Amino acid sequence: MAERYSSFSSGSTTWLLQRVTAAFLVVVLAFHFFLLHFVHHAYEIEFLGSQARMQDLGYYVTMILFLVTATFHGVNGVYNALVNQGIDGKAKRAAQIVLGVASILLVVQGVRVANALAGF
Amino acid sequence: MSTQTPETETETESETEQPASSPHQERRLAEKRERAEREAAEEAADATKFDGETLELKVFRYDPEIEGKEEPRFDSFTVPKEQGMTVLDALIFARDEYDSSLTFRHSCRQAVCGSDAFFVNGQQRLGCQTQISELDTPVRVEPLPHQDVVKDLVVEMDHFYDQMETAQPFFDPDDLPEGELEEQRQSRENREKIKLSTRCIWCGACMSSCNIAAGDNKYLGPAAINKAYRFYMDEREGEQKRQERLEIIEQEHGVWRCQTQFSCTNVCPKDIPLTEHIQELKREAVKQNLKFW
Amino acid sequence: MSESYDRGLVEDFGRWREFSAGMWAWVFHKFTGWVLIGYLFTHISVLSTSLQGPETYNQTLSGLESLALVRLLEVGLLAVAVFHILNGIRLLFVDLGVGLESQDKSFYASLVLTGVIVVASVPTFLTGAF
Amino acid sequence: MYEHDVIVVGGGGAGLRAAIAAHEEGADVAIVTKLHPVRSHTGAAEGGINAALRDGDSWEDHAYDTMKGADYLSDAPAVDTFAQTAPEEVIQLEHWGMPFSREDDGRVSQRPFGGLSFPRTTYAGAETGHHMLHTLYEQVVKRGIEVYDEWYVSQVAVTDEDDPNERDCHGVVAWDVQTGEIAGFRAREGVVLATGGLGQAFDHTTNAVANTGDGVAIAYRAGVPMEDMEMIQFHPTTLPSTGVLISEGVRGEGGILYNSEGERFMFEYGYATNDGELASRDVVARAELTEVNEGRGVEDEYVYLDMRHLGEERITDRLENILHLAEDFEGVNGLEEPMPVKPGQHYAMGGIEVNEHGETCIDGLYAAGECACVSLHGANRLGGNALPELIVFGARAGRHAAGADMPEPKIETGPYDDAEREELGVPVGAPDGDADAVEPAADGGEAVDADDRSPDAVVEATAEAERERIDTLLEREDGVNHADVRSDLQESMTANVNVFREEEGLKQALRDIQRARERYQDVYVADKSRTFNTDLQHTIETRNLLDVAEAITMGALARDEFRGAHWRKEHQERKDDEWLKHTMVSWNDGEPELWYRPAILEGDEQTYEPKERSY
Ligand SMILES: Cc1cc2nc3c(=O)[nH]c(=O)nc-3n(C[C@H](O)[C@H](O)[C@H](O)COP(=O)(O)OP(=O)(O)OC[C@H]3O[C@@H](n4cnc5c(N)ncnc54)[C@H](O)[C@@H]3O)c2cc1C
Ligand code: HEM
Ligand code: SF4
Ligand code: F3S
Ligand code: FES
Repeated sequence: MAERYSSFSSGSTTWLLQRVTAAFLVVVLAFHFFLLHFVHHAYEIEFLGSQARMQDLGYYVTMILFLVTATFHGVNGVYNALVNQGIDGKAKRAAQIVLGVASILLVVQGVRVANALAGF
Repeated sequence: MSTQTPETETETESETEQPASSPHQERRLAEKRERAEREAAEEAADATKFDGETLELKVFRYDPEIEGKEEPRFDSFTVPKEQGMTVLDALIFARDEYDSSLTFRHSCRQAVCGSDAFFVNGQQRLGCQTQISELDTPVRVEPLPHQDVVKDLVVEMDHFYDQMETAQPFFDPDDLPEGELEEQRQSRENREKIKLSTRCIWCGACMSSCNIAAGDNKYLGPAAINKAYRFYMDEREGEQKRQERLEIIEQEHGVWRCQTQFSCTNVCPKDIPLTEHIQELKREAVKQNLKFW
Repeated sequence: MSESYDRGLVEDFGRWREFSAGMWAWVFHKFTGWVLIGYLFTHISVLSTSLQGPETYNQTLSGLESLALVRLLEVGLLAVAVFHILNGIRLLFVDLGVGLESQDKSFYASLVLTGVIVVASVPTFLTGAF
Repeated sequence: MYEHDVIVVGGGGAGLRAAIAAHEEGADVAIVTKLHPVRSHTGAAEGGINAALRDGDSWEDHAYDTMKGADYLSDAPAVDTFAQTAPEEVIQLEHWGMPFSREDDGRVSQRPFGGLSFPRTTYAGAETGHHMLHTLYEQVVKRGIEVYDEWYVSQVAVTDEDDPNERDCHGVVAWDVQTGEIAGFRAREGVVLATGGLGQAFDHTTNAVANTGDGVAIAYRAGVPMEDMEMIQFHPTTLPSTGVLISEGVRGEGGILYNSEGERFMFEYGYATNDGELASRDVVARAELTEVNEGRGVEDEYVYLDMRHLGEERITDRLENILHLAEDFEGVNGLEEPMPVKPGQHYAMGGIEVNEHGETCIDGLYAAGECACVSLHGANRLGGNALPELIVFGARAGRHAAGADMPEPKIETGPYDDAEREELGVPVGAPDGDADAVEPAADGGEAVDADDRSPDAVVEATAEAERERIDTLLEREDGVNHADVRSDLQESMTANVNVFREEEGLKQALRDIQRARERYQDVYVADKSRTFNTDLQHTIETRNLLDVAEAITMGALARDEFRGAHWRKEHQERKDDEWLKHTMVSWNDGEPELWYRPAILEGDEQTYEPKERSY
């Protein structure tokens, strides 16, 4: 007999967030690429330029959001992929912890970089 | 399908009056002639068993009990090619003529019992619904992937049945009309909406084709989700059961596992738009959950 | 699923060859997603040089940019990102239940469009690289 | 040994309904079936379910149509019970969620069907049986009824009394196809056989490969008579190359039959000047074959069924499945071309003799569905009358088997002393009259040790005999392949016991069957595996087909008249004085005996006067 899944854990929130962040990322990622490769060429990037952009509050906020959403989206995506492969029990718990810690580190470090550039 | 006699002019005017001249008729006549010729030829040349066109059938063999078959292998059978021959016909021929131990499930021969889903030339198909003429030769027939093989083409279906039952595949209305002979009302639109989902014949082709179901044993799978859809969308369904069912399909190994690979939809012999139904339930789950906030 | 023995041919070969559009889309999307999240980690660590001051930052960046390999990798990154974006949009539509019948066509369209965009951007990306 | 109150053999419409009914009576029920329930052939039914549901219709009219269609060979108590109960059973299905086609006001749709005086055929697209089967199975799942699927039942465990009327049934013996385990199933209250059709006795049939008449043959060898076996329905519209059925719904919706001259022959040649294509099935099937025999058939084989004029919208709405069938199995686009059709074996009106509670003459043994003969369909079944039979009599059998109180039955069962008997003068039964010689083990009813008659011992002894029989079969190293015997049998049946029957042909068929029986004694099973041995299963099924085919032919030879589906070249009229009686065949431990039981035309509410049957 199949087990009846009793412990109710909804996946709808993360599923929805994955889509919402994706929709947001479409815009920001395109913008990001366009700005740093076509408007400014990557090989011309200098600290001063980066600093100038980052000091704009709107840009700063966008980049932080970009960082957070991309981290969530990417890490949640990886987690989903693992669950799709059927990981379970301990392995699943481990994946949650490792991915969780990694994303916190990533976001913290990212914010520090942004702050450094913006000079906060 | 292969022989379309270009006959457009005569057809338009004499469609109903003269069915005798339809392309089908001509095709059958041609077939019959061909068959007669082939039979005559067969008798003439006894030495080679089949004179007409033949095809090679490569069939997966395995039997845990029989020496020499414990190791999976492929056997080749030469089968005379006949018009309108299906993969199932070819298998039956091979079994009855060469090796009566060749084992596969089949029953209805008309795509309703769902017994004979095989992996034919790399795709999940019903043997009885697949014309040999549409396939490249040699035709390779294997048991459904991602399921334990019991013997030859027979796979273990219990897991599939379990998943179907997990979706609570039964009707549970809140209340029924008074009076013994009163039916519940259902609009035509609503019946139309659930129509395709009610066609499932439990063949398991979809489940076997899904990479996610292959990796995640707990994934309900497209057929079970479609079953849930069939009841969830039925306007006669009771509110209580509808909620319960939603909870079943939206738990971790429910609809969210679907990565919209569409292979289930591609292989379903009953043309059920499985991916669409799964997606609709995902949205439904999100909507319902947003409501609770 | 617990396989009681090795089903060799059935499980390994003959399968990827038969993958349908939707399955390939899934494979590619997965792959590009993993590359992107990998890149995000790398990217942040490269940018972290800014914490050591402007000079290190500038040096690292221009140092990297002067390598032809990095330039090529950037083109690859663009390809990966563009595909992930386009197919991501396709998936968003699928999630909304729009255009399910042409899901295979939209996958091919994403592939072609990715190709076109990448080829068109090669000059910009490789300026001064060689 | 497994043990339950009620054992239902078969998971088709009749079996599932019986199991639900028994469960509702509070019994511990198990279904034992050789196919998973959803694979049963009930799923192939297309057209619909008859029930008098609407104003302007009445159960009396339904009963009358049924009796007329049956050419007055039905038993009135069965017909009345049937027509009275069908409406509530159909509504019950709706309450269980069956997705019927609907009218604008949301009520279930009904359509006209052959031989009906009112459009009372309730349907769900052209897949009515599929939906009915799944709806019933869903209710079985809901109730948690135990299902032993892919268990092949090969014997009933019956006590060894001389008189079949005194035998008791204590269970069945079945064998797990997947593992080869042979086990007894003890039934504390009753065994219900619901094993479906026997179309595999013929080679052009709408029936599934699994429809091998197992239940009929098993009950027969245990001592229950087979009733009206010669009454085989040939469906007028099957696809020539496969036998796949094109539903009567096509004609119900207005489909038209043409011959090769483009003539609408049902009218032009006067086969049925009132109802035309919608005449009863036997009438249409004979008309088609007459056209073919007189040279107006297409390609000397078939005629055309045309539905193009109905328009794409109506076709896809109500007959969509037909488009798929014609396309997949005949390569014809029903929207653009007429479909080729010819008659094919479709349904067995006869079967295990039972009364209106589904009881056979053996205590504790019941039968329902196509394998049973309550004598509802008589000499010809009306389209859309089988599915309601499954639920009406399935439920009654299940209920009675579970011990429900039901009134005294009006239909009698079992052989009786002063019954009229007949000798055919052609050898039948076990070759040389020696039942023991017929293959390795006994034929039910014979196997039990006389000392210990406790139910458990009866079941265990029968299981042991079955184990021996199967061992013997598997030990043989060479011999005859059952497939050869089966195909010879099928060919002979189709050649000689088809729509048109002649005395010489029928005798030939009996000789062929004797020969087949002799060959069957040397049958062997090449596959020695205990795992999923379909070779073994088919071998045993072939034995069942032999018994069933023989009884069909015996009845056909005896009945020298033309009634319903049974046409005799030498006897072109219905002989009511002589033949308002059922043919019964008893196995008689290897020496089949033919006898008769009068048909009952007197019901509680109405008496049926045989009238000329014209459409
Ligand atoms: C193509 C087609 C179309 C039809 N259309 C209509 C229609 O439109 N309207 C209508 O009223 N009737 C129709 N009929 C007739 C009707 O469908 C059948 O008479 C009816 O479905 C038989 O149901 P059943 O439950 O008796 O048997 P089935 O559904 O055949 O079930 C038999 C069951 O018994 C089991 N079984 C058999 N032998 C054994 C064994 N030895 N051991 C264990 N289990 C066993 C099988 O596994 C199966 O589960 C149609 C029939 C056919 C063939
Ligand atoms: C730019 C717009 C983007 C869009 C439209 C987008 C869209 C999507 C969508 C819809 C999914 C879910 C697929 C599914 O569950 O079926 C997904 C998965 C994923 N995305 Fe994105 N994404 C975008 C950007 C990114 C970025 C910037 C990253 C990296 C940080 C990323 C990493 C991932 C990963 C790792 C997955 C999981 C892949 C897998 O299934 O293994 N994506 N993306
Ligand atoms: S959904 Fe389609 S493929 Fe899947 S089990 Fe049902 S019929 Fe088969
Ligand atoms: S193949 Fe699998 S991933 Fe979804 S669309 Fe079908 S269930
Ligand atoms: S044999 Fe029934 S679906 Fe193919």
